[in-house]
Amino acid sequence: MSIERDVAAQYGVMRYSLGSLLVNAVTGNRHWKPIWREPEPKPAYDVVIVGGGGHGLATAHYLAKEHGITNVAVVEKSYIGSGNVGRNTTIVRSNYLLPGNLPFYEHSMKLWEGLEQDLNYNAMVSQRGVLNVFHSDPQRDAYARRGNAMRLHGVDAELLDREQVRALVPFVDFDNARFPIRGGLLQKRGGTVRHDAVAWGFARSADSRGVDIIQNCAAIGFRIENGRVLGVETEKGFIGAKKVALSVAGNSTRVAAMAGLRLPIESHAVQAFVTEGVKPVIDVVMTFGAGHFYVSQSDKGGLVFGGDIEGYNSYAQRGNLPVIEDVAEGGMALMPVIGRLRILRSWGGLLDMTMDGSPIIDLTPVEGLYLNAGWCYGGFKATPASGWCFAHLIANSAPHPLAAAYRLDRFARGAVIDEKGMGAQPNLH
Amino acid sequence: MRINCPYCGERALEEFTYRGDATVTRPDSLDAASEPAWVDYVYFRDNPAGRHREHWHHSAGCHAWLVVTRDTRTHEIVAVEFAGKGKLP
Amino acid sequence: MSDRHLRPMSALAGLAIPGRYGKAGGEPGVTIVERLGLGLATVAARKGAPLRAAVKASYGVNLPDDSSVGQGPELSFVGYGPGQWLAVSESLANESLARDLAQRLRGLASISDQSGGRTVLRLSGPRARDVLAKGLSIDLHPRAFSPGSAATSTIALMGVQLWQIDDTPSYDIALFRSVSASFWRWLTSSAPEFGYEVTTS
Amino acid sequence: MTSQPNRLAQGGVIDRTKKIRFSFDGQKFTGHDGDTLASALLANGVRLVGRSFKYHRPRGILSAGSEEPNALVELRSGARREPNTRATTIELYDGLDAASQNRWPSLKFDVLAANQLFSPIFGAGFYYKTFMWPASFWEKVYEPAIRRAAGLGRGAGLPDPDHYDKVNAFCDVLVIGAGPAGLAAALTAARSGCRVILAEEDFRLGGRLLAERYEIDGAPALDWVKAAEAELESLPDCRILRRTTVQGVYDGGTYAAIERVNDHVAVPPAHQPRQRLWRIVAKRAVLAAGAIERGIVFGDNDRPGIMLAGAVRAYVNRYGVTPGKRAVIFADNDDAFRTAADLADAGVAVAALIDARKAPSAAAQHIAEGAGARYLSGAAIERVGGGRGVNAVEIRDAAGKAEQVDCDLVAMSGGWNPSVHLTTHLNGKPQWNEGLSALVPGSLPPGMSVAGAAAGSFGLASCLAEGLAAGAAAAAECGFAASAGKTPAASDDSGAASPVWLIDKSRGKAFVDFQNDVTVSDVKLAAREGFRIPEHLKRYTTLGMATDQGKTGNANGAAVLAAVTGRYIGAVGTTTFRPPFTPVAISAFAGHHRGPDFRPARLASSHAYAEEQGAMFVETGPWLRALYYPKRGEDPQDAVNREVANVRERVGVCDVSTLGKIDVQGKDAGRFLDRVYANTFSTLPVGKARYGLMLREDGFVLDDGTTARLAEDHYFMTTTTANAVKVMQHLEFCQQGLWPELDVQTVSVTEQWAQFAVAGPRARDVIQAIVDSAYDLANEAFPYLACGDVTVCGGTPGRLFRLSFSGELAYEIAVPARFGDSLARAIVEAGAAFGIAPYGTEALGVLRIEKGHPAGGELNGQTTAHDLGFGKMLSAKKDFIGRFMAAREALTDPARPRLVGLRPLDRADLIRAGAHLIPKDAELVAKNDQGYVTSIAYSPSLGHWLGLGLLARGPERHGEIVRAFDPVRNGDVLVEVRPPCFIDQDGERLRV
Ligand SMILES: Cc1cc2nc3c(=O)[nH]c(=O)nc-3n(C[C@H](O)[C@H](O)[C@H](O)COP(=O)(O)OP(=O)(O)OC[C@H]3O[C@@H](n4cnc5c(N)ncnc54)[C@H](O)[C@@H]3O)c2cc1C
Ligand SMILES: NC(=O)c1ccc[n+]([C@@H]2O[C@H](COP(=O)([O-])OP(=O)(O)OC[C@H]3O[C@@H](n4cnc5c(N)ncnc54)[C@H](O)[C@@H]3O)[C@@H](O)[C@H]2O)c1
Ligand SMILES: Cc1cc2nc3c(=O)[nH]c(=O)nc-3n(C[C@H](O)[C@H](O)[C@H](O)COP(=O)(O)O)c2cc1C
Ligand SMILES: [Zn+2]
Repeated sequence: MSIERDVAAQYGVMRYSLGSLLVNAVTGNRHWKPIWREPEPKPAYDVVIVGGGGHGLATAHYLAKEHGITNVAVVEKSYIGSGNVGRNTTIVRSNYLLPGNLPFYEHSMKLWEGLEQDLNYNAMVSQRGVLNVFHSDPQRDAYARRGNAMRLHGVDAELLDREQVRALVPFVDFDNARFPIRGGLLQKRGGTVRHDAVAWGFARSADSRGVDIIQNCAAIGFRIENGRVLGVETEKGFIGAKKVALSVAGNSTRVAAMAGLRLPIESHAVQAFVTEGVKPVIDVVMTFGAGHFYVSQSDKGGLVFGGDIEGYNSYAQRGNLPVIEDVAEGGMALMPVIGRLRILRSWGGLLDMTMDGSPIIDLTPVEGLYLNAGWCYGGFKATPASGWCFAHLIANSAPHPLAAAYRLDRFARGAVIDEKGMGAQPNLH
Repeated sequence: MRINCPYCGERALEEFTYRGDATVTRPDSLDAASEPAWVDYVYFRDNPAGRHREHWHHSAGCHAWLVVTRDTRTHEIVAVEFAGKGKLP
Repeated sequence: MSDRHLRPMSALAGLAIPGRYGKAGGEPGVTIVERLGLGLATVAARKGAPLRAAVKASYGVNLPDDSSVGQGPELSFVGYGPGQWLAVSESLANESLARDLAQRLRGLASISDQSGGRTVLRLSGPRARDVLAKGLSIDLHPRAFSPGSAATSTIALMGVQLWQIDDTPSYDIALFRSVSASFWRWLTSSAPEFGYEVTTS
Repeated sequence: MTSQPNRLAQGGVIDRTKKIRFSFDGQKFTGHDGDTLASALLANGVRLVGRSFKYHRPRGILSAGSEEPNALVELRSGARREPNTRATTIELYDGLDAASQNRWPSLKFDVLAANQLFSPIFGAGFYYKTFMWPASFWEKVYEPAIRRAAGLGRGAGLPDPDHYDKVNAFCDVLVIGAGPAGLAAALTAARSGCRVILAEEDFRLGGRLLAERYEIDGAPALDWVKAAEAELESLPDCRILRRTTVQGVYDGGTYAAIERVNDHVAVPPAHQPRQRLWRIVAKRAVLAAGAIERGIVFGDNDRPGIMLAGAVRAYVNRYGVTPGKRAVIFADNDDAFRTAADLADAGVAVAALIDARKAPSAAAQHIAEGAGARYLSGAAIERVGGGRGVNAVEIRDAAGKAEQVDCDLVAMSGGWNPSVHLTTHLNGKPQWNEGLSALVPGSLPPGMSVAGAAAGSFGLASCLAEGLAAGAAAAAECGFAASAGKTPAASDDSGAASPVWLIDKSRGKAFVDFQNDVTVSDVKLAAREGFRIPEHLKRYTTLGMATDQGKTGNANGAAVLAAVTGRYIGAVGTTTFRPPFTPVAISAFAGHHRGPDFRPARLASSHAYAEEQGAMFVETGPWLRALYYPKRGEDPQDAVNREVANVRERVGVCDVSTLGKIDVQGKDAGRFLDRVYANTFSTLPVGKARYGLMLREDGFVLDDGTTARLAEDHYFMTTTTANAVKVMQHLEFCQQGLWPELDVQTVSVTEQWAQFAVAGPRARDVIQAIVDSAYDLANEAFPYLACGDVTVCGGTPGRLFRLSFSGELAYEIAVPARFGDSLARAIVEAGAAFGIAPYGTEALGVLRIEKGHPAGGELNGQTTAHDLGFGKMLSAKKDFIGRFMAAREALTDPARPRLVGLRPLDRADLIRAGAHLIPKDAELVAKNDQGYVTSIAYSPSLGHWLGLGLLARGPERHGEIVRAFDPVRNGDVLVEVRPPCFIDQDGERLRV
């Protein structure tokens, strides 16, 4: 704590509190300081993290806070938060099925629960509950299997019948549906987190601990000598590093290729949508079980929703019309009360789809080069745990137990973590 | 996106089903030494940003499997041909 | 053995009821009739077999290489894929078409009877194009699609094979039997704007 | 109050003979045909229309188009209520009923206006810095309060009652926008004979020409518009879409447009949609979307009565409405000062022309004289008087002298921004143009060109010229002979602005983004805190994130950011425009596909019969299948028990037509099947069927089913209902992609055959009564797994298979689907003597579980052949899909969960699918989780529940007692591990 203050003082970070808010208000808000510096890269660091998204910034935060490694740079090709952390539908949950995933995502959930205090930044972690509705007996049993797995891992899960679902979301179509709702799986601790604030909060905290956050500085190559990484070539010149950590989400294969690595990953686009702001409509996060539609309402009042991924390799960060129609159809089938609400914006992100739908946190064949990738469309909820485990891996060159299943060699061995049972077909996960 | 099927002509995206990288070739499963080749074939991809040769199925049309050459940054399609030996029967 | 003979049943039984619907007054924008009793069969060419010649010889039809209709006296071949056609016939009704094809094209093509598996509707009238445009994403403008043109596509998420008959315009649409009722719901929610008539011939 | 006090006696394109009654906040007004709600409100002297998002500031009408940030209302009521609807785009219709939003208790007196006092606290991003203590308070206290305060209007809360259409349209040239440039482009393109679609957002063609007093060829510009409209109407392949906004640009020349077919009436007429989604495929597109005016950033610039100059001209010239009695013009470009002339000619007093530019403008000066108004250059408005509407402004002139001028209307203009939105949807980046001080189109979507104000050409003559040229060029690129022809005569003064972005000496809140209440101090604060990149500024302050997407605010925002960070505006960059161009109702994208029409329903040919029998149906994938056939008063479980017992003791019939059916033909058909199945089929004799297992290439199980050999070169394959489509696609890939050299043809015949399972000890009796007597069905002649063509009921061609899913003596009989209904009835009739009863999928499930056949619950994509006890089926002799990867240790590890049968130790107990399997005395924690229950059934035959499950080392543990733990349903029962098959292990019954 006291060390924290010193560092804070040294880097001039301000603690946020109602007090500081009022004091600044009366002094015309003239004394707020930048929440991160804009440093030029030093010649070398102990660790260079490539990618200033949620995971990269969280990794920097935990490296500094949990492992005392502060001689760290995060190089980001655009502005921090420009990637998926800033364009996702913000759902956090730990309602996973397989043992390889459950403990990891539950740890993430726990870190979310303490995040504001940890960061002294309000990321608006909102545990409003995540409800997945089902429409048939087999689907119910599959959710029961999942719910039971969660409970065995000490994760909260409730299986609701039709009437319990109705009580929770009375505006949903129960009477005129092609696929009537038969019940749902509810994780009350699940919810949403303000996406941008996650990037900013971790960045502010990392910066305050001495981490250099360098924007508009894409990694364009690696210096590797006899199997060991020596540093990163960037748009701002060479930056030496004892260790280099990749956390570039949708661009993992491109960046890894610079180090001569080939990955079990395809890049896919997925869209999201937001409607005009309206007074509260829906209080939980909800997922349709008979189509591609999931929705929550942002604190600003917009319904934020998404659907299926585009389905073809893409780096374009945008989508096409069929998915938009498919999503709207799903929305109208589930809750026709939203029909006259208007979509004000749609956008796309760039997903790292792996061959089994689960992520990779591992060492690479290149000594000193670490990989964090393959988060598919579910890595926002993973942000804190991913940073936590990746920091551990970087600090100790050994996997964190919670991420022990996320090794690269699992594909060759066949020890895949395939929640959906879709096989080696990334666009189906 | 619209794909110009060599049989049906130009059709809307929703008529097609995507499979993925068309440059990988299936090894011989009877050859015990082919393990690395198999792992590569089933799991590993170049995933280029740029020209990509990929399999699409015209599932709502003629049911032909196609090899489409497409730029993954712009979605511009530069070539479409039949899969396999690319011939009509 | 049971003495009762099996009676065929249309998948639109109880749905396609003759009458005038939707916008009242004037010409109906589109007229809808189900074509019953057609012989339908898929014809898939065997590798390297001289199918073309045989079809010409036995049916007097030039097999189309593209998705168009090869018209003959007793039947027509509607191209729906490379080396694949849907044979359609009035005279060789129902199963008899597949049987006939199997005999005359033995070893040259693989034949599958589809006479029970499709509902075939004929849509004709001045607004037929406008009705179809609500579900079919294929350009039916005379410059792009004319009598004898054919296409395999979807209408409102349902697979269809469609070919143009004449300039009225009239189109025959073959859909999978099991979705007939859903298709009818789409059709009867898309056509009323123009006024439509359901007839039996 | 007198009706329409601010309506001019003549002028404008409205029909004064048609009076239209409407109400706003319960008060009754009248307007005219051709009005928007905004013009009608102004005509009636209504200036205060809404309250702002955060500070609840009084807001009026800023613009006259879809860029409106302020005048948002709740339109209509009940199930048709539409929140946040722009008064400036609502066409007036009789009985229109609108209400203001985000105010309480009333629009005039709004309690939350007090928020303004706390604005220093409610500055940009304040919520990131607080509400953190105590942690538990966020969901319970802070968030609900924030959510209630946020969001402007209220949704309907009821299902949308209207109908929506989708239409596919194709053309050579799509012209977006019907102002001078668009009309000109459409003319040259359409004249060439190519197919043209002209889409116009407004309900009238003409664009700015409707709002201005321009002349073309010496006559009023609207004459030219009328002529152009008439000519376009007369051209056969030109389609004009009014009230149609092109919302998005997508790949392959695809454009999404929304036509508001019936938003200008109270309720859509019978048989008519409310809106239409046009999916337009165009070879070429001409973007002629015009330009959007921006305001000036000064204190209290959001007061009702302060409007965009172009909008003021629109209200005067197009609607014959005077938005005020005494006006002041505040602008930095000559174009805007023309407003003074228009106002003066309309009888509005013009107090002053305040030119923000240092250098005096002769043109402006001249206009001022004509309007009898003072002209001050290098001057600025520094203070605005009036609370709910401007009543005076304080002006500081070049010399620094301040004076107060009374006025109730301020027409402001900071210049124009070309409407570049649609040029950016495919990742195109607009470029800063110093001359115009605005962003102009950069790289364009393939096939798109830009003309007129959208391209940054503000002179009318150049708009016309560019339009004509663009239309001709587009047509030519589509292969049509087209010429631009000569450009009609028109003025060409392009009043480009030399902008004065920010009046920072001014007092009061200076708004950059009106709707989201983003002020200059918010931008300053954000910059101070490090949010200096426009994308960061946007996200931190929400600048440009409201329903207008910053159409009027973004440019000023970037300029202020540049100013406060001391950078050149061209260098600070910009944010990204995304579809849609204006907000689009979700219903419009869904169209027909909602409620029961969300997805098509596939019905088996015996559906009608099953309905008559009172069957309950269940959704299985795309199909609706009979679940069970309850007798009157019979509860579901009893019905299923009865159906199962009837199969075991007598005979039952079940429609199994939903199974995927595939004809596999050709001389290499056998070899082909050997490669797609894990086991061998080339050796299968004609007239026989065999169970087959398919793997994915990664070694896991894909699907299973029986395949019969009907002839040397003809196999008939069946797949599971769930995987029918997937398997067909897989076969086609293998055949076309992997082994094109094989002579094999695959055709789906799922729809062709109605197929019924007839199962039970008396099955042969029933089948014999159905199949024509020519066929010998004696056990020896037609043994288990035999198959062949038959005729039924006196000549109908059919196929007979002796297959058994139930484990009883059983057949599957198939006829062409159009006989399915009839055959179902015939079977039941013929079976009556033997006690036949139809059974549904529920009983089907029970029967197969009693027999231990894996199905959906076990074939879940996560299991291997070895898990399901099919390890021995994997042929070692041949190559087949999945062979290599299936052999990997991780897939054959005996410790994997493998298929077992389960029955409750206490036979009265209920087992549930989804329960996890845990050693009897082990602690109930994850590390002891050894598998789970995949399927369950109540077995009437055995008189207790039983199940199938996947259990670690299962086959080695028969006889062991484990726990089926089901906490989510409070289930926890002891079960005995057994072999999967519970009935007739040796399979004698199915062979009799
Ligand atoms: C539309 C959408 C909806 C989603 N919804 C959810 C959800 O509801 N719940 C959930 O849990 N997950 C969701 N996700 C997934 C989640 O957003 C991602 O898995 C997660 O954000 C990825 O981790 P990240 O934040 O580090 O990625 P990013 O934020 O993308 O960070 C990667 C960064 O690396 C940078 N970079 C790339 N290449 C280079 C280079 N060469 N040099 C330097 N920097 C580089 C990028 O610019 C980017 O800033 C969604 C994703 C999308 C697109
Ligand atoms: N002198 C100046 O400073 C100045 C500045 C701007 C414009 N102008 C004048 O305005 C006119 C510009 O002519 P123009 O034709 O280029 O533009 P315009 O503004 O006259 O017409 C554009 C039309 O496009 C429509 N539109 C915009 N976006 C659309 C969309 N997404 N879908 C469908 N329709 C859409 C608008 O409703 C409008 O009718 C000229 O008369 C010009 O002199 C002058
Ligand atoms: C949870 C969430 C809520 C959003 N809400 C809004 C919104 O209310 N208004 C808006 O204009 N954009 C909203 N956006 C979208 C962003 O403006 C932006 O499109 C997105 O971050 C992607 O960035 P890009 O469009 O600049 O590529 C939201 C995005 C997210 C992830
Ligand atoms: Zn095709």
